[in-house]
Amino acid sequence: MVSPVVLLAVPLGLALCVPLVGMASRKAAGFVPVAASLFNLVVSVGLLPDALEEPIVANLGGFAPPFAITLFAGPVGVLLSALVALAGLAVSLYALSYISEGPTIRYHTLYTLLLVGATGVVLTGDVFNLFVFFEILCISSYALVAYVGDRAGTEASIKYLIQGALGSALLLIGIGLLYGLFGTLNMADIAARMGSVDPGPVFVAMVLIITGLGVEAAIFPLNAWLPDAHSSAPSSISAMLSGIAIEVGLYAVVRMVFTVFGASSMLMFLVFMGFLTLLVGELCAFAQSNIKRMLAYSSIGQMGLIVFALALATVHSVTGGLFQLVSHTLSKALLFLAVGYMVYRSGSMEISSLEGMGRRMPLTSFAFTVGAFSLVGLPPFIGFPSKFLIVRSALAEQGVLLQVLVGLLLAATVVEGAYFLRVIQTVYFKKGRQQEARREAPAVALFSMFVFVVLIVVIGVYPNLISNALESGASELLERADYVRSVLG
Amino acid sequence: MRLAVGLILLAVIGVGIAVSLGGIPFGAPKTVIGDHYVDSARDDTGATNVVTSVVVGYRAFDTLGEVTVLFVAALGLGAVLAAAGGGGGRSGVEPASLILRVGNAFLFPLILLFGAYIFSHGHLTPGGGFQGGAIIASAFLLVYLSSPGKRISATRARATESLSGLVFVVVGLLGLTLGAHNFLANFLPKGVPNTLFSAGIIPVVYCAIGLKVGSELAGVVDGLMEETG
Amino acid sequence: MSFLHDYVYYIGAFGLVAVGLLILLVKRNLIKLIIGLSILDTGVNMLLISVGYITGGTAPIFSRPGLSEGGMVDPVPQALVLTAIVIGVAILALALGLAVRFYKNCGTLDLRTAKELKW
Amino acid sequence: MIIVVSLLVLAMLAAAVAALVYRDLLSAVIASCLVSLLASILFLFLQAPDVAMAEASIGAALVTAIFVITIRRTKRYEE
Repeated sequence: MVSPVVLLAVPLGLALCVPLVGMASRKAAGFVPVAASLFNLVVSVGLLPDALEEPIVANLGGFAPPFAITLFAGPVGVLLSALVALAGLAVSLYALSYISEGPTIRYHTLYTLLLVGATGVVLTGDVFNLFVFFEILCISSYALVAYVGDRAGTEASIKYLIQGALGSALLLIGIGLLYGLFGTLNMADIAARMGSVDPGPVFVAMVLIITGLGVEAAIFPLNAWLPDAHSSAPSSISAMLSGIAIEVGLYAVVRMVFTVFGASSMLMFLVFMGFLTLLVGELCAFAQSNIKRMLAYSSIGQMGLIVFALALATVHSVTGGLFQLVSHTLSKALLFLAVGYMVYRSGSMEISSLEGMGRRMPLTSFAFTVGAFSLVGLPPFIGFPSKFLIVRSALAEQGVLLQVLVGLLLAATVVEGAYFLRVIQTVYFKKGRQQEARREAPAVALFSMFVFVVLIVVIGVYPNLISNALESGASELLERADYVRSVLG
Repeated sequence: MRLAVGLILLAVIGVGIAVSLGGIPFGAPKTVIGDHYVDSARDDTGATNVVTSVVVGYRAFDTLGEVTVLFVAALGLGAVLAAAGGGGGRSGVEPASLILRVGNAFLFPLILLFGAYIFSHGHLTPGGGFQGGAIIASAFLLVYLSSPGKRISATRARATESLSGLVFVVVGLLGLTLGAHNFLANFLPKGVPNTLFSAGIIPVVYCAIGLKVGSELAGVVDGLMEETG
Repeated sequence: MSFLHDYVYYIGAFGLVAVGLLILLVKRNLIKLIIGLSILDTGVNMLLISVGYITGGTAPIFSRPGLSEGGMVDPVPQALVLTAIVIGVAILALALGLAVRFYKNCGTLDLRTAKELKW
Repeated sequence: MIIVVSLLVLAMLAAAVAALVYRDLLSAVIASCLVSLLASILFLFLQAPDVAMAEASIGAALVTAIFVITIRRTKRYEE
């Protein structure tokens, strides 16, 4: 069994190699992220059976747990790192054809480092180490959003950077307070000492940390940057930001709330925040005429749904939330990839300019349709079992308020269906002004899209493929004592 | 309006932090972790500077992440500025005065030497890779000021960055395979404390960090000075 | 006097954080915002270091043979702050690069004129 | 001792406020450089020589330099 640290060290080493490879051949540089994510995918899947049995804990540097940085590869960590690697692999294949202009070597290096940052956040068991990897993730996102260098991209990146840096500063203050209060940075150690400290100051630290992480997780009202950043970035990066970055941010929030603070008092608040986020996201998405902005707002809505499900904090609802997270990653990444070439061919991001795409790019349009149906939650796609699980677990809870919330949640799904169907109608049933020749996306890009299509359909038909792993992930998130025991012994 | 909202927000954050700091008395010893590091750093890592032994020993993984952050920023800066179709020299350059040029020719090697001293003695005295790297970068800044047309070789700078980063990663992976079978484990002999060749991998790693930080910060200065418009 | 002794560093750190946040909240000039970020970072670093200080402690370096382990200040916040300083300068450098880019695109540093996106 | 520290903190906060109010960006940058410099002296008093060195060489010197370079390439006054 390999140590989980290779999931971080090897891609990082490969990322450092990209400039050297690029000196020899510009073209070869694009294959380095492919290799890095393929390696991570293989190793994560290889680690999964072990991690499901017993979380793998690696103490770096060979020191005892509270004194060394700990990597914690439990079910959630390994699953998410496999998800990051999978999405990273497909998107890096897509980028081989999509990213052909500009400083491509820098693009591929930054992209690989984004993967490293995301993997680091999901694997680490140390609060400050979380901050460091979080910064790698954020700073590479800031740079990649501005990659094209046009006006919109630069402004979106600045907006993202200012809000993100503010969030990081609050996060760092929170971490400093945690260290002052507990005298340790190891998550398990903090969790074990939680009872021995005055709860007032701890609450302040928790609020600061959740606010700081919440900026990246796009929890309402901290998500003002998201529609701009996700719509102005190159589509391959939008796919990664929507599919990976915000999910990883949310994971960090959940890990802090559940495992470190064990804060049951925050949960009802988070349920409401998630619900508000869902409502705001879906309604704003409905009002958009720009396809990428629409997808970005839809991401906000989906994040709200995931927060809602996770914050209910029962095994079923957390399983549903994790399932929805996987489903959103696959579907939204697919949508952004498909839209990337549609926008590239039509030359405009307005939904109306996609008329007749069903004939011009039938395969890409098909992929888009699958992603959209999955996101809305239609069977037989992956979105159906995940939404079904969430609704069922929420209805199992007592309380009229919750029932009302579930009703509104279903209404929001209808809104979601409405705006996606509008786009699909435009794509297939409206004739373009002029008949243009059929011109598909390049084969590599289509291949990466169909990787997602196949996964969406297969998991949609056989949800049991991952639901067992997700369920042990859910119990890992909810059982603080087990987490503490497996780290500190 | 904006000011009012800002002040209210500020007041809330202020009260929160003040309440929280009330639980952390200033100047009182509070942590076991810190005491443990102070007590056992010399035996564990062989470095006499405890901060260094934490930065490159106990929490070396953070440091690897941190140099990566700087690497990301330097790359991102290059990508952002190059996006408009790069290149071009620096416009509006005036030659610097004789004093600056002669003084720089004299000072440049000395500053480099000082930077190298700082990062190679990080395990013995205050200082280390970051400080030394910054000093090296400031030597290059001086070169830019004294002869504005001059450029460092981008290829060489990038190669230095990548190679020194790779040294760090490879040292870490060697620790995984040799010795303690742990990433970034100190597999070299720890030597006699308070001598230059002691503390195992720490001086090696700190030299790599120094070169990496130096070339990255110099690259940042270079990137910002370059006229692309 | 003892009030000063107990709180002067906290006040300094907190004051910097407050000024930095204020700049970020009320100013709309890009370079000014970045200056605000840098002051905010300095304040946070100051806060971390003050948390680790121990009254009468010495620097955590065994520079003389006779120095004892007792009475050294906590080295961990210092290590964290070293990391945080470098991360801060990384963000600043990227932000300044974006500012140059923004100026080239728009001819101004004022974010209020950024009409492309809604703020 | 405590008096000196208090005066330094006061000066540091004054410099930060100056960075807030100056319309001339170059002056504001110099004020923020002063903040870093005074902070690095305070770090020295807090028994953190490593951090003081890093703050002085990175925070005060290099950051100020890249700020000045950026201002030279953009605009000097806040409108």
